[in-house]
Amino acid sequence: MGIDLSVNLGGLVMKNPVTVASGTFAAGQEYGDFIDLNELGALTTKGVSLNGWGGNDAPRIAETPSGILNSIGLQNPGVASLKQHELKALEAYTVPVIVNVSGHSFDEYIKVIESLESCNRVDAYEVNISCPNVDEGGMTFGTHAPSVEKIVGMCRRATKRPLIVKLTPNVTDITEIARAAEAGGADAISLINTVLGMAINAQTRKPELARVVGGLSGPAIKPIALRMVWQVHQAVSVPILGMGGISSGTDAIEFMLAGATAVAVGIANFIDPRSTMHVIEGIRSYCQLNGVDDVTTLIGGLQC
Amino acid sequence: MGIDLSVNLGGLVMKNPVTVASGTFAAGQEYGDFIDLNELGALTTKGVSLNGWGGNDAPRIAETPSGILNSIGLQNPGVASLKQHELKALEAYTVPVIVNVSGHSFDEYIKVIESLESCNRVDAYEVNISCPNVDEGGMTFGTHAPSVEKIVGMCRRATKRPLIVKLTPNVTDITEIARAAEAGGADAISLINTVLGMAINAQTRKPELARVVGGLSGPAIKPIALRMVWQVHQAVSVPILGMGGISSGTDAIEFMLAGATAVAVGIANFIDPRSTMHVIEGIRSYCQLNGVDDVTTLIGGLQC
Amino acid sequence: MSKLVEGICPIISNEEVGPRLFLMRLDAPHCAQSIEPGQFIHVSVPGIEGHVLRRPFSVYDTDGKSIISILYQVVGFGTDRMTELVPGDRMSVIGAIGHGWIVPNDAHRVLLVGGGVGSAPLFLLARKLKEQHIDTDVVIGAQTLDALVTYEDFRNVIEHAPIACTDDGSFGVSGFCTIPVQRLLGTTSYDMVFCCGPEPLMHAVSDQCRDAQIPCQISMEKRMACGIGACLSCVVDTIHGKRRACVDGPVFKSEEVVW
Amino acid sequence: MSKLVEGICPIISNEEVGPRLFLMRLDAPHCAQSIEPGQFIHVSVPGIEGHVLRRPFSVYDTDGKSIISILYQVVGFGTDRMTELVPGDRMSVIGAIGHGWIVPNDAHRVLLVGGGVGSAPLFLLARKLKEQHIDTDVVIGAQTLDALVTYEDFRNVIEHAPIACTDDGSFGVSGFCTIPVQRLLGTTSYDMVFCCGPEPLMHAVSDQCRDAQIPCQISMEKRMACGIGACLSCVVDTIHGKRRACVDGPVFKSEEVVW
Ligand SMILES: Cc1cc2nc3c(=O)[nH]c(=O)nc-3n(C[C@H](O)[C@H](O)[C@H](O)COP(=O)(O)OP(=O)(O)OC[C@H]3O[C@@H](n4cnc5c(N)ncnc54)[C@H](O)[C@@H]3O)c2cc1C
Ligand SMILES: Cc1cc2nc3c(=O)[nH]c(=O)nc-3n(C[C@H](O)[C@H](O)[C@H](O)COP(=O)(O)OP(=O)(O)OC[C@H]3O[C@@H](n4cnc5c(N)ncnc54)[C@H](O)[C@@H]3O)c2cc1C
Ligand SMILES: Cc1cc2nc3c(=O)[nH]c(=O)nc-3n(C[C@H](O)[C@H](O)[C@H](O)COP(=O)(O)O)c2cc1C
Ligand SMILES: Cc1cc2nc3c(=O)[nH]c(=O)nc-3n(C[C@H](O)[C@H](O)[C@H](O)COP(=O)(O)O)c2cc1C
Ligand code: FES
Ligand code: FES
Repeated sequence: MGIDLSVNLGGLVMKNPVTVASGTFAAGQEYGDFIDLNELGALTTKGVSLNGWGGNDAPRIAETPSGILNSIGLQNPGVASLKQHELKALEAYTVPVIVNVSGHSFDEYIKVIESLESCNRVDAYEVNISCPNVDEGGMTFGTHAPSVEKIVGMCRRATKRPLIVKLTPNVTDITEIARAAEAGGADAISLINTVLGMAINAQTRKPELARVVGGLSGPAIKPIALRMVWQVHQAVSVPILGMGGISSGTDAIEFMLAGATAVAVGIANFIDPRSTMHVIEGIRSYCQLNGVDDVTTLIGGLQC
Repeated sequence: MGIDLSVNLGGLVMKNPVTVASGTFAAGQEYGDFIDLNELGALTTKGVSLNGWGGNDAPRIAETPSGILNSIGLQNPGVASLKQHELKALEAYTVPVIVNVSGHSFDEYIKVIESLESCNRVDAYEVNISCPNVDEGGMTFGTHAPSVEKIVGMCRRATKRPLIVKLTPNVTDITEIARAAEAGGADAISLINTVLGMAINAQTRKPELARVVGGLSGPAIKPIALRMVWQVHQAVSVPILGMGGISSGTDAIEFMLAGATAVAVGIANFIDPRSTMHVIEGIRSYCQLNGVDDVTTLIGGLQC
Repeated sequence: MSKLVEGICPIISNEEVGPRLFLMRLDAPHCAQSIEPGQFIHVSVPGIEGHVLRRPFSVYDTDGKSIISILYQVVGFGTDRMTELVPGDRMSVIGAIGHGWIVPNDAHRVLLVGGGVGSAPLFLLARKLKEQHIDTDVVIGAQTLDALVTYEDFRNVIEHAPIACTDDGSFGVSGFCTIPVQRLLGTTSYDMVFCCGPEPLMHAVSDQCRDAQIPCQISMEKRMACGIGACLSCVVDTIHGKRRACVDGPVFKSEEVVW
Repeated sequence: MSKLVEGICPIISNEEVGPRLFLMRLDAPHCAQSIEPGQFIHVSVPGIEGHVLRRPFSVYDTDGKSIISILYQVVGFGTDRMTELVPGDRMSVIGAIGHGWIVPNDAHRVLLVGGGVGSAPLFLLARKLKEQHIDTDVVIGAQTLDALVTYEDFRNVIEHAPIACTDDGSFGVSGFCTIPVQRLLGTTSYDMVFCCGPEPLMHAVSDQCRDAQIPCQISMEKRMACGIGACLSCVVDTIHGKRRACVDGPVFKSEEVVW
């Protein structure tokens, strides 16, 4: 039986539902020793800002029960460098590329997108609105629905390419934010980014991260991510890119049943650099065993 | 060296900083085979409402990575039954008792407290404002600062006993809610309640919980809890009762360094019914090894 | 129910006895000496630190002094890990927990129905019935012959040979336990039926017993957190409202259960 | 750095060699054949499923064909679990990773300084220096004599006896490695100092070398997630900006590090 694993994520056609979570996969080159990047449904690059950021001091990671905290701080060399090096290197591949976009101001997001519009190696944007927003006094863009609608609307006008908006889970009502993103013109919604957390070393009486707080990800947050995907699936009509603790085909199926059209593998890449391939194989064998010949029939198929 | 482990939680004097998380310990009797209840700093009872609730259908729990989801749904026999049976049974003990109070309306909370005012076996109230609020259209009381201030103010007027307000972590800004509770007259703030999550069985395509969503607790959420305790410690001046994944003395010390005056042991009781005693012993030996002769000197002692 | 005790118990043996079926013997005097048929233990499996809950298992057998055994099926992470444990490894065991089977004082003849590993909590009961000289029929079912691992044990303890059912017909009756049960209920007058197995089986046997007007007890398997009555995770809907499977059960009168 | 490979490697032996110090030998041909002194492997410790990260360890020794060994100290959950592994158990190993020590072409005499298990990545280097006939002094330190487990190995490989330091004075110099290092830097003209150990030691030796105007290389231990250059967890501040310890290091020129 030929199983159709392809999905359409808001205009981005993926031959299977699996991409990587931004920031866990750089721009792919490091994983080239372990997998064929062309086997991915799409490749999502590390967040890029206009002129680059240095990121936070080390230590930048801490291990927590079934998860990790990170405070990389969106270190990146800026969009010009991304185009010149990473996106250039990706010309040797056919995998669709999603570029994750960051900014500290409304304007910065737009400038990054504008700079990427000329580049053919960009197939879609994933706009990360979890950054602190200088325009609105440091509050994260993504926690305030009117800001979300505004920034998404501005990005929308800057590009015709598929526009994925990535939400932070650190909000009271994720559906309100998702609706704002949809209203602003998002083609798809990506969730979840990391959950704000903290770890302390009782012996040294210091935080484990130099930055004190950081973002929690990994299996620990999977229940939170699944819940938000399910809530958002009921609240909006655009497709969802689900992530948070996915490391197996079964995890991916759970996200699809909750309402995700595609999924991203994050810190599982650190544990096993071939994780993405295991997830794709796991989805395929689930479909085989369960007589699913079109993976899209699983989307939102939760029975409750 | 005599180590002073006693703390004062907003007027409630505890001989050590350790109580139990409401709902994980019933009213203590079940643990009497394993520990001496009088060794606890305080005993917190399962949430009680005015006339009792039946709770949700089974399955009510699901195991998740380093955590569990529960959807007990605040099953309880009502305040009259609590007074007649559980609080009566606790007369055989000297341990201070914190009664956890639930309600679906402003009025219900007050009626529960009023009913308990005559009972001498109540030493403090912990008001759980994570219930859906019928007065405000089903939205959880605890996610809306004005409602929080209002309900806390009403409880405040109903009692002179120490009033602990327990916050839900499912909010954008925990400090805003904590400040509202303080403004309403809370003597202490308790956090965190469970994080809203979900688990799915890919084989059956059904949610693992009959109620679909449930509350995540255990080690998985410890980083989130620590972060919120630390944020709230900086935002308010009332003491904090910290909880979320505590199972060892080291965990407890981390919460105290982040700003907690006392701590509660939750699902760790399920894993080891003697957990509370291990936590108390662990705190004591940390103090011994580190030359701490008064445990209160650790509160908020994080160096960052 | 006697006082609950937690003990750190050395494993005496841990053997594969059928497809994904293992028999583990533990040195657990605190349970062995007080156990009643139908009670269970709540164990903390070592080396599954990312899986935070204990696992409940019926006590299969005991020497009444220090050894208890459990018959377990590998169904998930914890039971899979249990198969790797070797003699000398230790597990924390809380028990024995719960209300077990209640044998009526005036019982003369009873029927035991066990589906799959559901026969585990019935074996100690069979022993007790033997001691009390109560005439006992046993129906046990499994998917295949090699999964029918309790057959010999029951045959050695009860007078009549157990009636076996296999889903694939590889031994005994071909099909579910309900087939011989229906026949037996029609031909024999039982004072009580004791049933444990998958919930659909227990439901079906309960209905058969109700129709035959024979009282029936069933043992409920509910997901458990504390296992000692404190958390209200394991509730069973009964005509008296919600009851905790761990301490109000696991055995319930079938006519009291609301399915 | 050659192509990275992940292999599932059987453990050959795993022995306690000192207080909380173990030597583990692994069958890892993919590393054994390409390893360069100072490189490390990134291992996934089996049975720590609630702890999600791999653990990095320097390669201590190799037969150049199939066997590599690591010398590890028990400091936390993962290393504690590693001590329980027995021959035949398997670990996933990624490696060999990173830029190791660079021996200048014209070097005649060099100094190796290893504090604690920091001497681990220096042993393969000592072997290489021996092959290249480069005169090598070694200073190694440990808290106590019984923790000075690499002493014999170094003595068997290098010409001069290693200079040992113990914090408690139970053997060799009493105190930190910096004491003999200071003396040696004053009396011998080295072409390079190679140092690995706790960060304060590396900082101190870097300063000593700077003052003595001798180039120094250090191996940075940073917490690592991916271990292959993708996540930017392991950054070291250098005069060229932030560099990744895993693939841009772990060995850095000490004068480039911003402490
Ligand atoms: C009172 C009682 C007695 C039992 N006696 C036996 C026995 O004698 N032999 C035997 O093989 N099994 C028995 N079970 C079922 C046994 O507890 C589960 O098979 C076991 O917990 C599965 O653990 P796991 O880690 O392999 O599975 P996982 O699927 O990883 O477990 C995840 C969670 O679900 C729970 N769970 C999974 N399956 C069941 C189930 N069927 N019933 C209750 N909880 C479950 C687990 O305890 C755990 O909390 C009994 C259950 C109960 C409640
Ligand atoms: C390049 C490199 C080479 C190393 N070589 C050796 C060696 O040869 N022998 C040896 O004994 N140790 C070595 N270490 C340190 C070793 O990685 C840690 O001791 C080990 O990871 C601790 O794991 P744990 O689970 O026992 O500790 P935990 O404290 O439970 O670990 C928690 C987390 O912190 C990380 N971590 C803890 N300590 C360190 C540390 N000192 N450096 C980096 N990460 C740490 C762990 O990897 C894990 O991610 C090396 C580290 C690096 C970066
Ligand atoms: C080290 C690290 C770096 C990350 N960097 C980014 C980033 O640059 N942009 C972004 O949108 N998300 C970033 N994230 C968040 C992930 O893309 C993802 O949303 C999150 O890790 C949850 O998925 P996981 O649990 O599978 O890791 C980062 C996460 C980690 C762990
Ligand atoms: C089974 C269960 C029942 C609970 N019932 C209540 C309750 O009645 N009232 C309340 O305020 N919190 C209740 N909680 C939340 C806990 O008190 C605590 O806030 C949470 O579990 C986090 O702590 P932990 O991670 O240590 O379990 C319950 C939690 C669990 C797991
Ligand atoms: S498992 Fe906790 S009450 Fe039954
Ligand atoms: S550990 Fe990921 S970049 Fe070094």
